[in-house]
Amino acid sequence: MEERLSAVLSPYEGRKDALIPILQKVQDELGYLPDDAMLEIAKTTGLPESRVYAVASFYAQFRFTPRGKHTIMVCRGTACHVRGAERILEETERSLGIVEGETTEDQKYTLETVACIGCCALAPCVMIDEDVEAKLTPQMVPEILSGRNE
Amino acid sequence: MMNFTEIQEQARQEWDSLQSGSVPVIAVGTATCGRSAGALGVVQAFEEEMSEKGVEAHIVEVGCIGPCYAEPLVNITKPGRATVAYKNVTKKMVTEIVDNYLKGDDPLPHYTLGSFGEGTVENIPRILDTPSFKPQERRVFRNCGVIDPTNINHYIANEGYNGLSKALTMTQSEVVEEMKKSGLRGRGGGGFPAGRKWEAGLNAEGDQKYVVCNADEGDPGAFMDRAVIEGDPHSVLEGMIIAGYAIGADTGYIYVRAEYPLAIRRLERAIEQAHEKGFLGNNILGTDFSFDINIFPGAGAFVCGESTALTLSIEGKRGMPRVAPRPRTTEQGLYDKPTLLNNVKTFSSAPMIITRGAEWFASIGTEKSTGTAIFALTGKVNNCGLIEVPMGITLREIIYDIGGGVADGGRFKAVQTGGPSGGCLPESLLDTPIDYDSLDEAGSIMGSGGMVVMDEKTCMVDVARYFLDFTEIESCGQCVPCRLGTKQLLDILKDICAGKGKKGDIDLLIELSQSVHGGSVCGLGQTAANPVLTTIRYFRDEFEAHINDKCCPAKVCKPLISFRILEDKCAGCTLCAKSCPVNAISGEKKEVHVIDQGLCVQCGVCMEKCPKKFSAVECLSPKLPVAPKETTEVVA
Amino acid sequence: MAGLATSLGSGAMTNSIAEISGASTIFAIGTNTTQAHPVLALQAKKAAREGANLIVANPKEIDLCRHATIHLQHRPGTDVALVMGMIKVIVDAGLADMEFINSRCENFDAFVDSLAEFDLASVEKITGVPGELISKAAKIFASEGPSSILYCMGITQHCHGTDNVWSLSNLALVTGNLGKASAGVNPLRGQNNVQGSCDMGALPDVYPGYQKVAKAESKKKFEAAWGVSLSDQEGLTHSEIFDDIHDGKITALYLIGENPYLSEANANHAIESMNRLDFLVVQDIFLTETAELADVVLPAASFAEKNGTFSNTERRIQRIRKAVDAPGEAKPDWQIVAAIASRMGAQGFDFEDEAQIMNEIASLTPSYGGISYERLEGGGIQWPCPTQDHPGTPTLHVEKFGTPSGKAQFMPLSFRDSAELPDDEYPFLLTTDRSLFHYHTGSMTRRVAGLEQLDSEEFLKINPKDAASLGLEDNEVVQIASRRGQTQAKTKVTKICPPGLVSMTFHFAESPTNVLTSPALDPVAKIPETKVCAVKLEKV
Amino acid sequence: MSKVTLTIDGLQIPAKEGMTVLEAAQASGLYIPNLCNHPDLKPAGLCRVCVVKMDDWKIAISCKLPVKDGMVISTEDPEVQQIRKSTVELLVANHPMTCLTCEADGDCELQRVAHYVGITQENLNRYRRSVRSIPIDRSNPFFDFDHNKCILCGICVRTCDELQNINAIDYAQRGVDSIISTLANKPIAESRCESCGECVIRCPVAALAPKGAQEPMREVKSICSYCGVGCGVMLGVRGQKVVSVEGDRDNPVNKGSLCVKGRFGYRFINHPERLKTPLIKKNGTLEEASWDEALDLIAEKFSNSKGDKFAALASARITNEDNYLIQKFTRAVMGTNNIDHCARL
Repeated sequence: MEERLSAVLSPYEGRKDALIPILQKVQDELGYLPDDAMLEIAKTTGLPESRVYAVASFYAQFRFTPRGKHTIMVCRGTACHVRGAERILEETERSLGIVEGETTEDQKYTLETVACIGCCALAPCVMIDEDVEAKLTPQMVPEILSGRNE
Repeated sequence: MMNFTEIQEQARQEWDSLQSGSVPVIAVGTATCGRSAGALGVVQAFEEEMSEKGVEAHIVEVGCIGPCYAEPLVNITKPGRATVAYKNVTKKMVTEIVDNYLKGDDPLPHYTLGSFGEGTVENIPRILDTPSFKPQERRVFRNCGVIDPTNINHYIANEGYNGLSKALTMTQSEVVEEMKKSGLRGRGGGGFPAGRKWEAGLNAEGDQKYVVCNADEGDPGAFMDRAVIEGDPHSVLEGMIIAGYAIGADTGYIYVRAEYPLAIRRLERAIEQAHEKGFLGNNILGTDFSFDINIFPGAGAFVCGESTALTLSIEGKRGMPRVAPRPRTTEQGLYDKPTLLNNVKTFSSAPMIITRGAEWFASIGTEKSTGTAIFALTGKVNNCGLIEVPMGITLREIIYDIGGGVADGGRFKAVQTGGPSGGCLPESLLDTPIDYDSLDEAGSIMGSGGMVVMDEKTCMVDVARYFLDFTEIESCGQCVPCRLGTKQLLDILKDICAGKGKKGDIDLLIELSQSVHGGSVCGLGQTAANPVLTTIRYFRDEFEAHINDKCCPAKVCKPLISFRILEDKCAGCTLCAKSCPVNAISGEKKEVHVIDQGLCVQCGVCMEKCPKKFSAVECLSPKLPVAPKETTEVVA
Repeated sequence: MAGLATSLGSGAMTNSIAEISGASTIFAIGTNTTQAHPVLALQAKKAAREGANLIVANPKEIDLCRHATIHLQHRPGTDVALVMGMIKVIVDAGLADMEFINSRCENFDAFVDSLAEFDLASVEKITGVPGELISKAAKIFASEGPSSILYCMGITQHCHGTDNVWSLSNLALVTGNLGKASAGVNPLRGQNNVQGSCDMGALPDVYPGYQKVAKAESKKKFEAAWGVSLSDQEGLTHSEIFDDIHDGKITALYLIGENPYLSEANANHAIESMNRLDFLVVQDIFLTETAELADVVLPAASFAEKNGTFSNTERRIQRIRKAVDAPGEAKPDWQIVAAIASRMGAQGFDFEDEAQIMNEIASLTPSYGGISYERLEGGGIQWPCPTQDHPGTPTLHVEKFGTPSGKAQFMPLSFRDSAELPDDEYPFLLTTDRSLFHYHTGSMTRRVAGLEQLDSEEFLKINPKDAASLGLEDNEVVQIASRRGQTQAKTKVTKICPPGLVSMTFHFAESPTNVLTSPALDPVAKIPETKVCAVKLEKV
Repeated sequence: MSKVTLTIDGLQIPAKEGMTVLEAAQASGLYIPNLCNHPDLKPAGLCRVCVVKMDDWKIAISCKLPVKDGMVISTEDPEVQQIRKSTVELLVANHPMTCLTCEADGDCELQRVAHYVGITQENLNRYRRSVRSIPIDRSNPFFDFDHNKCILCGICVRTCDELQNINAIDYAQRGVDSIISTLANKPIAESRCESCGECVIRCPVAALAPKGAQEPMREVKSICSYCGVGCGVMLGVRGQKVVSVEGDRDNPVNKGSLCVKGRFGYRFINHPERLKTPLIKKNGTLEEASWDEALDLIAEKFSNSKGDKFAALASARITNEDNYLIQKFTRAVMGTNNIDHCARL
């Protein structure tokens, strides 16, 4: 991890202003933000370590635990809400046996919600990794999950 | 390097040869919404079909033209004919279209949305004559769905960078003056006159100034900015460059949501191309004006839509809005330097204002709200999608003409505008004209353009709870009224939805809403209670039903509803029992089934599964009594 | 002390603590300020935060570097080269304050001649600091004043500590940074009343107020005041005393509030010496390691149990007040001394209270002439305060220097190596520092459970590269040996120390660092070189 | 700075330009309730409790509102009252009701504003109460951090930043989950915290509270006995025991600031191992003796060692008066200048 990290961090010596792009790049590289990585970011940028965490924990994009192989993001946008997103979320939670914010024990799925993925016309929808599953009903949930059950 | 006239000439040639060449042009909308609907598969299908069948045509990926309900959308232009727009295209349809229209001459009218452009096609109506498009006026969306957003020449050929070229021949004050005269108001939602902001940016003192584009589109239910960036990224860049020239800035930032990867890629590409052509970088178009643009992917915080939070975020800090009294962003913004911050659509409007003049821009719309408004029309409406309409059009026209009315034959109940900061307006206000001031008066706001239609199956208490859930999560938490006020409002609304509402809750909601409005630091907090206040104002009876009668009239709030199988209608088909996720339904085949109210989680699957011909499951509110022994607490 | 006294006429901090935050440039050299003087460090950090240049010169990447504009990470013991190199840059660039030099200083020409050897290339070679960084720091110091110099034991505890100090007074003089607010040369005193002890003449060569014992005039004055005849022979310094004890020349030692068992450089020598004494009296508040060697131990009152005054690092005389009774039969130190004197039949020790003693001090010490307990009721007074109506002196040397001629002396210098440098046998350079949580030999702080919890044992700080080369991990016990002794401590692998440099505190009796340190003395100040010695390390 | 006059609730009060309305009010002895303000720190304007109405139309936060000549301020305008009341009620509804066992009881700013605003049980009962249940961070030996009592005023964060420049803590998370945190919310003892306690003394509630603190019966003004900076301290005394140390805000050196040793390193004073009687070495061991015995022995031995056979090492730890007498004794009684002290170490 150390090498991958220092490769990402090397252009950012003393760059206090670049904290958010740094966090994004480190998360891209490592999948999440381990404590040690945040410490290293603090050292590189010259920011206090508390500040690195303060900023990282403010933004929804950053995670502090490893994610599952697939990330399922249930959209909770308004259009999705009025078209039954809550039931999609419940059904997904039931199918996976976890609640929002958790990762399945086999590290296969992480379940999250997202403010809006901007596919309001196709509501309700769920984003699995990079793909959008549109116009869902609760019954379709097990099916879209099993599609990724490899 | 070529001068602008030469650049334009080259671009026109490329565009014209595409438009009036001998080969058909197939334009597929591959913006995010199109992709979600399968547009990339459609592109692939065309490629495969055509190579297999030896058909020649240009495939162009374009942005979103708006009617998301019709995605994937494919526009085919055969030489000398009008463009035919195909809706909801599937792979199977691709085969038919290739066979019948590209190889043959049957445009398959039943697959089409309509036609546009010069000429006509038999049996296909012109799109702009359809009720859904007639009231629309495409200005900000002028290029979306028409040009290839990854090709700068397409943009240039369609008046692109004309505004910049013209602006550079004007003085800075002349540019600002033109913007002021246009009457353009900030399209981010607040509606502050853009020209006045530019003027303040010009007048602010400082060697270093910035231009920042707010593309942190965070309202749930809004995706107009994404569509503009994905479909016409250069219009945003051009607007920013003009703004940079007008106020004397040399650096711009686009703060764009990281959840919009395609938009970011389009911007990156566009910036690169603008550099190549000399629209960005040093000595733009041979003048001594230099300007560059950086992309800043936002990391996911709704509050960063607030200008001071956004600039702090670019600086690598927590996006916590600065506390008033504070200097204006135009005086002290990014890195405490004078900063002009506008929304995507505001910047995108600037080039046309400069090119065509302020009078042209102000020729539509109302006196105080000129130009067009863009909405993401979604929810329980037939024609979901992005629309661009002249200011002053009524809500009714939008929902019933453009939107095609309430979906699934439902009854209109409310329309929500302005996202979490806005409000829900009832049927009685449907004739309210769309402009900043009228919406404000009605208790909602223009916002950045989300418009969500709700029908009688939408519970207004639940809607208020939904929005508070959103603002509570998105509150930055620095000030007490917003941090704890939104939570308290949410807790009360959750209780009401759960049947635990108390007498006096409505008064407390109103009282707290006023305090959160008056006491919060920033706009997010100050408007956070709008959805509560408007729902109480227009739908107070629903609140009272929840609190006093433990009844959810829309039958949405689970703790207040029960499902029951009607003995006289149940045929014992067992479908419901099989699909019940918690095995709460019992009954033998061909016998009446029964729902165990103690086990039921009110998911409603049984009702959906029950064949229409039986319609044996009904939903009731208030709840049926549960046998005391088997009581289970259900938490919404 | 002795260094600044020669060049400027006073060995104390020239300016005040409150002035630090007003400086435009702060040059902190040989001071780990945030650890050793945390509250004073607040001023430096505040200044840096508000835009002042903070130039930190330290072989280690100390905490203060986080706030610094420039960190000059020079090799230990190369301060003279670094500072003289900076001065040469300033003079060569025409940034010297010639008006100040001409009107207020002497010996500039000879001094300039001595700069010849300090060209940037040589200085870079000696110090290991890139020449351009030195040049940048020098130019900032000279052109963005007022510039204030802060230093501490990292400057003085060298065999050429006086040269180090002189290099700093040269730097301040050449840039005209003396005699004005927020400038100056400011030695930070390590202990609460070092300044006062010196002021009071607890030194072998001077009476209170730095009146030379060798001077007939002062001898006469004190003989008259005390009614006895006095010696005009200068006494022995701290280290010399231990040498004379070792040699049997001194047979009785009266040792008050000190723990040389742990604090003395080359501690084994001190311990051996004390064992040779005929009679050792130790007066302290705890039974320290040293007290255990004593023939008689006398119980003293702590600061909370007596009245009196302390003089802080900025020459401010402040009142301490009795809060509680001393435990058992413990007494304030002055009462014990007075009791011994009386028991020996001496006159002039029958004081009723501390205020009376202060009156005698004031009558004999010109710089304390205007001090009385009444006047100290407010916020304390900074000496010189010669008369009852004098307000005290926040900034020294405003009009003239305290030297005989009234002018400051430029001190020509040449670079000398430390007495003991690493070699093949002892390949690492050991330097000593302090922990924020402990004080000196820990006789007080190690008895505070909370401080002990925060910092309970010695760690040898070592660079990751060095640790790797020795196969050492973090938190492993290592044997540290010098030519004089050996001890053990756990490792703390950290980039704070550059490769080749290791560092320890001396707070912990379990790991007595000072058995390792070098007794090489500065010839003028007689301060041992605890900041540089050669050690070898071995994994245990 | 020029003088201005403003009106607060009908009272004309003088102020200096550059002051905030809150400062001006406080300088005139007027109380405007506030929680996140601290005179040593820049105003944050986050608690919103110091809300006022300016010139009859504008709601403003008095801690950030600069005074202007002729300004008219109301603290009792109905809108102001409502915002203030809701805000305080919200804080109380989210705060543990353990006042009597709380460290801050009687000296709690939240109690003070609640009392001023007039919170009634009846009003409070309308709210959904919700108190956090985060384990108390007891890792620091000198103070505890109870996030459940924290009102997120940020005074600790600003103290650690603006005054100490240490930044051991900061805001983390957001919204209702906001919490004052170290990196990854690790125990504070594992952070960069230097235990200076400056945040602890400024905490308006008892989210940060000294461990085992005892209210002193009386305070004695003195000077810290550690390093040479010479910080002014107030020694808190009960009976014959020092039970607390606080920075002396009137002292020109430290203006109230202290470091970890100065604030918390006082327990050696009443330590059981303190020497209580003279000890004389008999047969190789130190035994308790009377002062007479010890003084006689010393007088005898010292009388035989006069001149350069004698040396005294005074101390940089003791007072000027102590040092003066020791050098006087050495020179005048013992007849030698062999006197030095540990200045060089």
